[in-house]
Formats: sequence, C-alpha cells, structure tokens
Amino acid sequence: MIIHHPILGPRDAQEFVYLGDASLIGRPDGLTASIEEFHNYTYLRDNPAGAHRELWYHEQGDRSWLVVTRNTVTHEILQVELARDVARAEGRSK
Amino acid sequence: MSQSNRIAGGLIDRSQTLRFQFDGLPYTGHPGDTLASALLANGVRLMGRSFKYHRPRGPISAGSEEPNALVELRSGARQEPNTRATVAELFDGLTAQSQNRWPSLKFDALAINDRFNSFLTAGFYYKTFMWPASFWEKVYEPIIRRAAGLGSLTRLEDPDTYDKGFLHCDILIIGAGPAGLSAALTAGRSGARVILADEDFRMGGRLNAETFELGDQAGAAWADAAVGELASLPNVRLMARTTVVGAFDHGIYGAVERVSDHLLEPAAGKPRQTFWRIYTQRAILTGGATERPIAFENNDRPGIMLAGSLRAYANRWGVAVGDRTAIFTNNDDGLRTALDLQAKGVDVVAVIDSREGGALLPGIRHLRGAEVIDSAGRLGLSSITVRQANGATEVIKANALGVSGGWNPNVNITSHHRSRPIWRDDIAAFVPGTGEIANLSVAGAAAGTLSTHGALVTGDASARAALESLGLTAKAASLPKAEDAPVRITPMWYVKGANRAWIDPQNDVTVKDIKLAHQENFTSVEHLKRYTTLGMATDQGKTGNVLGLAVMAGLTGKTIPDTGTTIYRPPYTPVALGTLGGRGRGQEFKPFRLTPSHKWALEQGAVFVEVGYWLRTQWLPKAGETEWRQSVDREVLATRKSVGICDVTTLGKIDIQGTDAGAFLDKVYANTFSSLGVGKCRYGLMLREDGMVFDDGTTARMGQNEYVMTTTTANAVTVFRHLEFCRQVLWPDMDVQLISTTEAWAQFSVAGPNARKLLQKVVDQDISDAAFPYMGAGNITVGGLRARLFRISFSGELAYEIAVPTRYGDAMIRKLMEAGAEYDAVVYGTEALGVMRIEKGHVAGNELNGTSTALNMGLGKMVSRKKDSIGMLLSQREGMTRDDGLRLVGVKPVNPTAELKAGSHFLKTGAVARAENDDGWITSLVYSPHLGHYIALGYLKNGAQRIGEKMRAVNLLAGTDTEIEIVSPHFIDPEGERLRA
Amino acid sequence: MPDFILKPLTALGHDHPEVDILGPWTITERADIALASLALRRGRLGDVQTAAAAAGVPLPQAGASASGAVYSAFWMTPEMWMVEAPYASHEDIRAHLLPAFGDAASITEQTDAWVRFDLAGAGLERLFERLSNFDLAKAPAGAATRTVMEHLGCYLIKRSDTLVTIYGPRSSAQSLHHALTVAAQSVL
Amino acid sequence: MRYSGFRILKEALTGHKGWGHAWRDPEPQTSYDYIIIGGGGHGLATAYYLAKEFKQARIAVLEKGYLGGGNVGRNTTIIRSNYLLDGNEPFYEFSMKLWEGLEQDFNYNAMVSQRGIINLIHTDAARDAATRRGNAMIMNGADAELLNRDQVRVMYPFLNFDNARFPIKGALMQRRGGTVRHDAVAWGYARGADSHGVDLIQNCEVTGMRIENGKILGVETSRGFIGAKKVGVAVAGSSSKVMAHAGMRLPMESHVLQAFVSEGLKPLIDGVMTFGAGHFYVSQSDKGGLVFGGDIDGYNSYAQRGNLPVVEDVIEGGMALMPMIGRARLLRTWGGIMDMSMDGSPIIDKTHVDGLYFNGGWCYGGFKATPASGWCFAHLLAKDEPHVTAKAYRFDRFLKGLMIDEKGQGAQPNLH
Repeated sequence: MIIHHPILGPRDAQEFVYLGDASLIGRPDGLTASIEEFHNYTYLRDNPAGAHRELWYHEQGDRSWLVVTRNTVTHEILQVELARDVARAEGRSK
Repeated sequence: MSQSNRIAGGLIDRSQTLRFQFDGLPYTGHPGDTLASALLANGVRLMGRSFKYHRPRGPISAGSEEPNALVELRSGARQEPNTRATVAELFDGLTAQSQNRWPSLKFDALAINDRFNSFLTAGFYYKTFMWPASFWEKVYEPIIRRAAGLGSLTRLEDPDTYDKGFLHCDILIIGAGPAGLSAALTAGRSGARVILADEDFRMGGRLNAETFELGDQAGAAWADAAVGELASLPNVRLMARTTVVGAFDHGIYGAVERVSDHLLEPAAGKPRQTFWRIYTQRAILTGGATERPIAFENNDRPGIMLAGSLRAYANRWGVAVGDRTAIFTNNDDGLRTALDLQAKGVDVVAVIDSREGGALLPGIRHLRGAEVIDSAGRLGLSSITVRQANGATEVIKANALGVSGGWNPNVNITSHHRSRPIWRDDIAAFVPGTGEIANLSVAGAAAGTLSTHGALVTGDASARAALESLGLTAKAASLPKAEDAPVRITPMWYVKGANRAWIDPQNDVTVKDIKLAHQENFTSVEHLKRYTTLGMATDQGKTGNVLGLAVMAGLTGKTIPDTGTTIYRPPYTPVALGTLGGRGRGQEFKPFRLTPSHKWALEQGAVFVEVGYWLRTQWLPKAGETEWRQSVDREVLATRKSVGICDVTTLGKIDIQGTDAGAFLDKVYANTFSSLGVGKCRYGLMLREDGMVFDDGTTARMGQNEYVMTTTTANAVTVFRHLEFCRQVLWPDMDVQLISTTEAWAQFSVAGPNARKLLQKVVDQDISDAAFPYMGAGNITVGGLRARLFRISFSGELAYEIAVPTRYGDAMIRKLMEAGAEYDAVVYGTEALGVMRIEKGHVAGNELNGTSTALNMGLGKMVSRKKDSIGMLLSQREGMTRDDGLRLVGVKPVNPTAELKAGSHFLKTGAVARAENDDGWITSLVYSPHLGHYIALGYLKNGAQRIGEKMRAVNLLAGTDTEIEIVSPHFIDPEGERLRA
Repeated sequence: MPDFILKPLTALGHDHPEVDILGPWTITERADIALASLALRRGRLGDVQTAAAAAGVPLPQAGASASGAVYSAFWMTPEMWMVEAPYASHEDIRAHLLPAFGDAASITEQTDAWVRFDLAGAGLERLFERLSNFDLAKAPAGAATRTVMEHLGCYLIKRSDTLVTIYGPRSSAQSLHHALTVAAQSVL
Repeated sequence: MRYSGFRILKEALTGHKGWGHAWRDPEPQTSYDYIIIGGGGHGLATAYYLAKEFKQARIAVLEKGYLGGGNVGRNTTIIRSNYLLDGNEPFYEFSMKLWEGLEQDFNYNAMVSQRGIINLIHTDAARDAATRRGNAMIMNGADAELLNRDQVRVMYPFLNFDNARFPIKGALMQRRGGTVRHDAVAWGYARGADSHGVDLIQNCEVTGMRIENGKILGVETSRGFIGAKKVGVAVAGSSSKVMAHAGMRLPMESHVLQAFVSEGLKPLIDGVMTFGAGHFYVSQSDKGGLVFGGDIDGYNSYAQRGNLPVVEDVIEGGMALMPMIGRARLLRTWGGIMDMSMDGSPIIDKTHVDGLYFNGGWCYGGFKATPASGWCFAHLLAKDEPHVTAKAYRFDRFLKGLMIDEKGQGAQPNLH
C-alpha cells in the first residue's frame, strides 16, 4: 500500500506501524472516567467494512502519527491527516 | 538421434550448438531454444508423469501455462523441481531429469494407479481410509504421503543468492507482444518513465510464433525493431526474462527477473534472480491470451498439444512435433495452425473441425462437423479416432495433434484484487472485469481483442489514455498494417464419452470427476475446485479452469457466467522462495547490532548471545574455565566482592526535553517524575493502557526541562513509539521533544564495593557519596571528555552507569579494565547480570511478560492514583486487584543441592499435578554463587501471604518434583545498604 | 584529575575510516561530522528562526537538506532537524548550539548515534534501487529522507547526482556496510 | 448415505452412479428453533452437534456464500492444543480430543493427521516460557515434550543449524498436533448436519435482525425474513458486521492473514513447525505442497488479500530457517479475514439480546478450535449455560480485567 503522507507525499505503507481505530485519540481522563467508559475506549471497535479512520505511525520515516481514512474492503485511501492536527481539532491539548 | 524433428526457419541461432542432457541422455539444441523445443526437436515427446495416475505426459504448450512438461532442472544443490521445460531457456551444459516416476520415466511403477482409476475419483479420499480407525495414520496416510508431490528438493542449501529491489515508473507495461510493444512505443516516445516487462527471454510475444506481417516486415522483425527503438530511449527500461507476478495495492506490482537462469551458474557476486517491487502511476496489462483445449477421451497423451503451441514450435523454433499431424478445432485459429504447418512442409493428415458447414481448407483433409473421440499410443500419440459428421468413426494415424478450443484472455493479474472476469459470448471467453485495480488498464488479447491489428490499436490507445491521465502528451503514432481476422468460434468444450477426458492434466481431473462433483452437489465453482482439485495444479488452471467451468455449466443447465467464474491469485507463475527471501538468509537474516565493547570482548574470547538484533557478551571465559557456570559464578562473585563492569548500552535511552517534560512523564509513568530533583534519577514503571506493566527503567532529570529515560533493551522501539503517540495524539499541545540517544552513548555499569574507587580514577570530578549520592545523575568528564554518570544499581551493589560518546566506548572499556586491575575488576555478561538481578529481586523480561500488573510484581504502590496516567484506571479492574492473585515471590530449594528449572509450576505438597492445583510458576531461575544454591523468582497465587511456605516446583517435562520454600524475592541486602554505601 | 585521553574508533571499528572502491563507486565512511538534533520548543518558531539565521544554521523544508558555511542540516520530523558540523571544530556540537538557541529549542547530541557513509560516483540510482524504495533518480539534489535499507532505518541525503550520504544506526555499521558493498557488486 | 468399504467398492465397480448429494439444498422454512448464522467450520459444527448431541429439532444454517467458503477453507490446516493459559488450554485440549474421534463420528475422512508440531526455541527465555507452557499443557491433560537441539536436528536435519542468525536451541513438541484436510472438515460437518435434518441454506445473507423488547424474533435475509427462537452467530471475520445488526460493538477487529502454498514436492517435512525467531510456520500437505504462513498484514481489512511486505517477510523467515527451500516455488497466496480479538482469545457467550448468542474472536486460531467451538456453542445454545471448557470466553472479561492474553500484548488485536 501507499500512504500519501501530508508532508512527505507517497510512502510505502511498509514504513509505517499500524495501531488501530482513530477513536483511540479520544482517551477519557482517568481521574474522571468510569472503568466502563475506559473499557469502551480501550476495547470496543466499530470495525467497519468500508471507510475506517485509523492511526498509522511513520516509524521508518518522520515519526509522524497519521490518521488515515481507508476503505477496509478495497484498501483505497480516502484521506490522510496528521494525527496531531486531528487531535487538536477534537479538542485535545495537554 | 540428432534433432530429427528440426525443420527450417525459426528464431534460433543454428550457428551455435548447445549440448544438454535429459534423464542422462545427451542431446543438442541451439540458442533460442527452450528445453521443451530442443527435446521436441530431438523427437522426445515424453517429458513427465501426471500427479495422480502417473500417466505419460508431454508438453501441451510452448509457454508458462504448461501443466505437463515439468522437470527437475540442474542437479546437486541447484536442482530445481517442477521446472517448466517450455520456458526453461536452453544453455550449454544444461541437465534435467524427469520427476514423479520410479524407476524411470518410461516404466513408472505407480502407473498402476491408472488401473485403479475407478477408485481414485474426485473426493475418493473423503469417503474411505476410515476403517479400522487407527489405520489412517499408521497405514494409509504414510502411503499417500510417500506418493505425494511432483519434483524433489535435494535438502541441500540453495547455493545461489537473490536480490531484491525497488523500481519506479509512470507506466508499467506487462507483456511485450504486439499490444505491449505498441503501448511502450507510444508511452516511451512521449518521454514518460516506462518499464516494459516480459516473461520471455525474447520480446515480441506471439509475433515470434506467427507468420504475420506488420506493414512490410515479418512480425518478429517488427518486434525486433520496436525493441531496438525502445532500448535507445533513456526513459524506457526493458526487462526481458521478467515476470510480473502480482498486482498489489495502490499501483505496486511484484516482478521476478531471472538474471542468471539462462546460465550454467550465476556469475560471481550476481544473483540468480531479483525480486522487484515496482511502484507505478499507471499499468497496462498486455499479457496476451492462452489457448485452451477441447476435452476428449485420452486427450492427455504426449504429442497432443494446443494447436497454437504446435504452430509456435514450428514457426519460432523450427520444430515439427510429429511427422503426421492432425488438428482438432472449434475455431478459425486452429485452421491457421494447419496452414502454417502445411506451409512448412509438415504432413497435416486431417483437420477435425467441430463446426458444421462452411468452407474447406484447400489441399488439406478438412473434416467439418467431426470430433476426435479417442486416441492411442502408450508413451506418445500414435493415432486418433475421429467421428465424422455422418457418425462414421475412423482411426487416423498421427503422432501429433493440435487442439484448439479457443483462446482465453490472460485475465489473471486483473483478478488479483478478487474482481471477477466477465463473459463475452462473441469470443466465448472471459475478459477482465473493470475498475477493480485502480490505474490498471488492459489491452490487446488480454482484453479480448484477439487480432494483431486490434492489439496494436488498443495498446496504443491504452498508452495514450494513461499518458493523458498523467498530464503527459502522446505523440502521433503510425501503426503498421496488420492481420485483423475476426474471431470465428463455435464453442465446444468436450466430446461426450464414457471414459476419461482430461480437463486438468497435471492433477488428473477429468470430465468424469466434474460429473461426480455435480452428482454430489459440489456444484458451486469453489466447491468444484476444492472437491476435484481442478485448477490447483502448478499452472493454476490456466488451460483447464474455463473448460471445467463449462463442463459444470453443461451439467447444471446454467450459462457459463451464471455458473460462476474462478479467479486467479498471485503469483501469476510460481516464484522461487529464494527470490522472495532475498538476501535475508543465514547470518544476514537480520542485521547485527554490536555494542561499543564488542571489539574488545571479541579479543577477550567472549561468548555472545542474541538479544533482539544485539549481540551481547553472555559471559567471558577465563583460561581453564570449561563450563559456563564457572565463568558466570566467577563474574558474580568478583563483582560482589570487588567490582564488575558490564556494557549496558543496549538499554534504550530517550532524551526528553521541553517545558512540559515532567508533566509528560507523569502521564506515561505510573509514578511521579515532575517532582524529581534535577540531578537525580528515579525508577519508573510504565503501564499499558490496559493496566499491565509495559516497561520499566530509570529516568534521570538532567536539567529543569530535560530528562533521560531508560527503557529495557527489548522495548526501546515500542516505548519510543508509545511516547510519540502520547505526545502527538493524546496531549498534542504539551511542549515535549523526543529523540533516541541509545546509540549515541556507550554506557557501562560499574558495580561492586570498589566501584567508586575504580571510577574515581577515571572521572574528573569528585564522586564521593556526599558529592554524588545514591540515585544521583549528572554530566561529568572523563579525561576531559564529556560523559554522563548515573548512580543506579541493578545488581544491588554500590553501582554506577557511566556513558561516553560511542566512539570512545572501546577505549572506555579498556580504560576501566586498566583502572580496575588493582581491584581485580571483571567484565560480567548478561548471565551474571541475570544472577545478580535475581539475587536482588528485580523484575526483568521473564517477569515483564505483558500479563503482569504492578500488583503482581509487588509494585502496586507505585501506581499513583492521584494523577491520571496511562493504564492507571484499568489497572484497578476487579480481576486485576484480587488480594489472592499472583504475586512475585522468591523461591529456593529446601535441599540446597537440589536443582530447579524455570517454567516449573508450583504445587502444594501432596497436590496432584492437574490444572486446578496449579499455583503459579517459576519465571526466572539462576544458581546463586553468593548463596550457594539455586534461587528463583516466580508468580505464586496469593504469594505475599505465603512467604515461608514449603511447597513443590514440578517440571512434568523432565519428570522432576522438587521441594521448595517460598521466600522474599530479595535474596541479598533487602535493606539496600550496599546500594547506598 | 586523571591524565589520559580516550582514543576513538570509527563505527566500523577501525582507527581510520574505511574507503571502498567498487567499479564506478566509492563508499567512504565519514567520522568527521558532528551531529545534533534541534527541535522547536512549543511556540518558539520565530525565536528559533532568528537564532538559526544568526548562527548560520539552515532550517530546510520537509524532505530536504541545506548547507551553510559551517552548519548543514536536514529535516527529520516536523519541528526537528539534524544539524551537521565539522567534527574537528565542533566535537561538542551541543555546546556550540546551546548558547545560540537558549531555551527556544531542544538540542541533543547525535554524533555517535549514527554511522555515515558517503557514496560517490555516477549511476548511484542503480545501486540504491537494490537497497531502498526511495526514488533517487527523481529526487532533486538536496533531497533528504528517512528510508529502510536491509531492515535498517537510515537517513539518505542526495547531495548531488553523484554523491549520496547515508546515515545508519551506528551499532549496525557493519551490517549496513556489508549491504552496500554486496549491492554494489551485484549491480556491477 | 453412509460411507463404508463395501459401498466404495460397489460404487467403483458400477461407475459411481449411486452417490447422492452430500447435502440437500432446501428452501428456507418460515421459522426455526435455532438459526446459526455462518456456514463455515464453526457454524456447521455447531449445527451438527446441536442436532446430534443435544437433539434439538428445526435447525438452519444460513450462509451468505457457499458452505465452507470462509476461513475453514482458507487456513493452513494446523491442529494443536499447546496453549498456556487456564482459560484456553482445557478448551483446545477438548477440541483435540474431538478431532481424534471426528472421522468415525461423522463418517467422513477429514484426514486428521497427528504428525506432531514443534515450536522452535532460540533463546533461554523462550525455553523458560516453553517449559511453563509444556507443564500447563500436561496439567490440562495434553501432551508436551521439550526437545533439545540434537533431538530437533534428528527430526529435521535440513534446518539451519550451522549458520543461523538466531540459533535453534530446542523445541516444544506436541506429538498429537498435526493437520487436518480443512475443506473436508466443513463438508463432513455439513453432510453430518444435513443427515440429522439441519437445513443448510447457501447464498442467504443476513441483512438484519428482528429484535423486540430485548428478544430476538428472527433474521432478515436476502431470501426474506426467517423466524427463530434462538440465533447463534459464528461468522468469524464478519462478526462486527453481523452483530452491528443487534446494535453491538465488539472487542475485535477484522484483519487479513495471508497463507501460502508451494508447488507439490516429494516428502520433506513430516510434521508442523513454527520458527520462533521469524514469522514463519510450515507443514507439508498430503499432496506435497508446503503450506505456510506467518503474521497478519496488520491493518483492518475485509479484502481477503494482502500485500507484499508480509509475503516477503514470511518467506524470508522460511529461507532463514531452511535454506534448502530456495529452489521450491511459491504457487499461490490467499487471504482470510480474521476476527482478531482484544486479547487474542475467543468469545462464546450470550449477548444482551435474549436469544442471541455469539461465537467469534478466533483470531487466526479458529481452525483447530472447530470441533470444540461447535460443541461448546451448541451447549450454550441448547442449555443456556457455558460448557465447562469455554466458561472463560465471556464478553465481560475485558470489563472485569480477566483477559486471556497468551502473548501478553494487551488491547491491540494486530499483535496477538
């Protein structure tokens, strides 16, 4: 597969490490969340057959974490964003 | 017998003669020959045996679709089983032998299977060999397994090397026949980066096998000229002997280049083959079409082949397969073979044309509405039986029969993404489905355009479309005038009969097998394939699949497209495993990581151990030591008595800076680091989000906004990845910068009562306990050289870790040993390191097993619940906080001379060794020379409450059962007085 | 104060850098370059740019390298560069850079984390096509990228059509060197 | 129709005219007592045992494609019960015992062949772990042996013993491990289930679930609504898709696992072997092909195909382990969709919907589990309580912190 890195352009997916669903960006706060909420965050997945937003890490590249929107049926990649930008847009900060 | 079947013409170089051997007999051929063409030229039709019935087999094709003529090529360690004689390029000195036969190709004992064919039907195995029950594994299966397989491996290491590589292009063109050459010319002339790959050693495809003219040139001459022009273009890479084997995601193709297979052996330093990963913007498949047979009884004899192949042998290789040749066809292309052969002076005894009516070929016995219904000849065709339109049957003497059932476009690669081909009635064949593989187009015969003119036109058009989509401009092309015959075919798949008619000749799948599958309701295409093994042979059913499908369609009364399609999987043709393995073999399987003291340790005769990619000193034997334990015990005792040195560079080191560095560490560690004083270190415990311990290590605060984190050797990479995740994704606004410094520093542990004395001789600053207390950290100098010092201990002794820039690491170990001579300093390896950490009760890899919590390790209090950190909350789940859960304990044998084994399980005294009595296990075990007996760490249920309990460590694998006592995991200096000395 | 000087070794384990000449190509181990990573502290881009300009440290765009009078640099990751300087004059490169950048940047010595090989000669793309998926032929001079060669994460800098610098993990210097020479022999 | 030696002889001599359909192709009825969604190995085994062992009537299996078309028809055919953890090992050993009697039980030769499996050991830590595992296996009634290097060398002298980057130091062996002809398992269960009256309905895709007041009433399918008292789902890689019809999110991801077969070769490798220092395992089929595999590709996928990095990585491992295979050829690769769970272990459990049951999360280990999975799921469906060997396979184990994590990789499915 080829991932079109927002900064570096097309790169072989082999340079990346895959983590999983981009919902992992939305980590609850451990001091206020319930165990059940944290369980849902850590363990439950939509696992769609179709467009899937997912986290890839450019380990053998520039070390950026990316959010890749990819069709899990065709493997077509629809969008690639820097995960840091996505995280900020989702309200994450410090 | 010297090339008795060679006739005039062909693209072989008769000025040179090549000698070769098949089954020990000598033959000759010429450059340009394949093994098959040369054998046929020498009158050899019998080249193999089928898989199940061991029926005699000769080639049915002249290309990579060949299912029959498989041989063991070369000998000794280079022996290469299942090699298609039809594509094996002849070279001087070639040797080959037939396979899957015993004792000889002509007299094969297992041909007896053919006599029992009424038992060995499709699905036979599933119904039988069950009685008595024990016989399957003891009797039946061993017999079946002995008969398995086709060719053999020698079990010797492959002596050749293989390369891998990466290519980039705008347009990849797969196949250099008329369509491919046309596309390449258009694309190449435009200036685009083009790769043209062809599996053949001679580009031109069918143009080399036909007598067509292109413009005023012979087809092969036109191809030569086209190749010549392409070779002159710097933006075009021509890759003959290169098979594109698979289409992968996003325009990546895999290709195998046979660099040296046409040589006796590869030149020095050169690979046998190279596996290329080709990155493309666009690809055009111009892979041509493959002819398919018509099934009839006993249609599998040597001498019976595809009509177009018979023609190719005559036109390209100057070989007449037989001196009495017949043709059996359902389409006009079969007639072309008859005419070409006749023009070459070959005696064409009959053309059996299943189509009724229509014009007759001049000067040839052309039987319309006729069928071949049987054949004869034990090791090769001697006659065919023909049923004429009027029902009369006739035996015709013939030693070659060309069969044409029509042509199947080579859709293979287009279905590598699992898209299904589409049926076209007008050519009675499947053509590629569209759009499934992005940016791949198909032209020429592969797309179902079966004329030469059509190939040139569609090849050009595909290239134009590709160029345009890339924003490039195509120059006007002038295509030569070429043959443009329409496809005239009346589909006819098999001749009805009571006996076996072969569909898949290698696996011996016959029309009867398909009928049986239908009868037993294995009618879906996938069931048909799996039940009969149709299409599972080494050719993936390139000639047989559509035929089998058509037979099933006939049985079910459905149309062929309604019956289904089968799809092909990568690779297009089989690929040597060596090629896909590349250089990564033997010692080069993975790179080495060498420690800064490696050169010194090598000089000292160290024994090394693989730790991930690292090689570390495991122990360092002294003269006279014959057992490893002697060395390890000495290293431990010397360290505890005086001082020992260990290279600990392999531990991961991560430089963490930024104004939020402390807050960041509080998030990623279970314990607190923001409160750590500058110039101090602290042991840190890192959890995964699921609350299990991820890693541990010592992290030092080198400045207000600067920390150095240490990870375990094993987790250096994964911890760094995790920290980047936390930094970029979870807390993107934290001011934190990360970089690995693992390799930048050569780091040595100096441990033992005399550690300070030794180090004080080396470092430039005062490192007295007052100046550099326990858990201190700081920048110092060593002979003026910048260095770092950490007062930390894994061994339980007074200990430091000192780091210098890596290039000085070799000098540093020598310096430390020199300075330590007066204290009898030793270097200790990973074994002694393990002994001392277990004596001290520190957890390491065997305890950090990914399923252990801080609580399990006796470190539960380290998980701060006053702050949010990774894994804090989920570590509090009920199943992970049980009071009676596993706890880390120390173990010692009650009898001090008793041996123990890591991995032994804990059982109460008197308990039966069953799972319900399993109380835990020994994680790590060493012999403690300090204590004079084995000691161990282990996880024990409710372990914290069981200190002092006597129980057993049982190792059922070795049959041992040893009485043990559960003790504190801290075997030495539990109060830590030595550390703080 | 102890009175001795530690003697350095090259990454390949010798006193002096190794030079291999293979056909048209020369592979030279380089031990004469000091390296430091330089990362922006949050919100300090302006300060860093000013300091870099004053100190003569280039800050090239993503995927690129740039040379200055003393310092050269290549881009590593967003907001981070690797700065190169002559080892003879800048062995303690961090000490040189810190005063210029103060607390606006995080600077970490990287000199001995890497082994550097310079490959010189015509047609280097034929060599690298067996080692890396980087499209060297298409890359402009000055391109810098991280890439994998023989399982090793390396930085590749195309200085010109006939000169390429490779930084590989120092502990694997021998494995990387082996891969480079074997690939060269295979292509020759 | 029972298969017997007499029957075989008779049919062979009379042109095989008497063999009938291996199973019927019935039209779906309007309702059933039990519907099993998924006509793969686990679904068919469930139906078979439900009908045969638990004597339940009116059972249908709904299959969206053809029977046995999922992972049961695209795996590397290995059976073993060499698990470590209490939650797993009793179950897999139960499965092994069912394998051992399977062919006589369902009167179909699935070629269960216990030629032994070895897991190669390359480090001392791996030997410690193998010792712990071997002991756990024996304590659960399975067999295990620890082999030293020389013992491995006697068995497989052609492995790379002399020039290996990661030397072979021994192996954990289970002699009862081996292989089974995978398609035959599906067909044997299908035929057996059919003969006990189960309706096997192919080309019938479930498109929805009818749930009212927390109770399942039946399923919407491509062939219309079919009512059911109880519905069991056993659809492996499609688990998340199907359970979404009941509004559930599962602790799993679907990933592609590639498998490989070489051209047929004369006998080389008798048993099953896994390479501990690379991603590679291999056996040789009764037809002579080397059947091998390695890691999953590692990204969510429903595509049933993979990419080159894993192909190359797996075969590199194979070449490192046994450099004599260099001149054998890869014939075919294919991919299957794995229901990778969050701890690497399966789920056989009730759901929050009354009458809806789930079986999945098999990762790439589902084939060996087929008989026990079917049995235990049938047990749960019939009795509403878990079978004793499958009681740990609960949904709520993640909430309670009772993961069954053999590899210790935590909540990341692609690492299991």
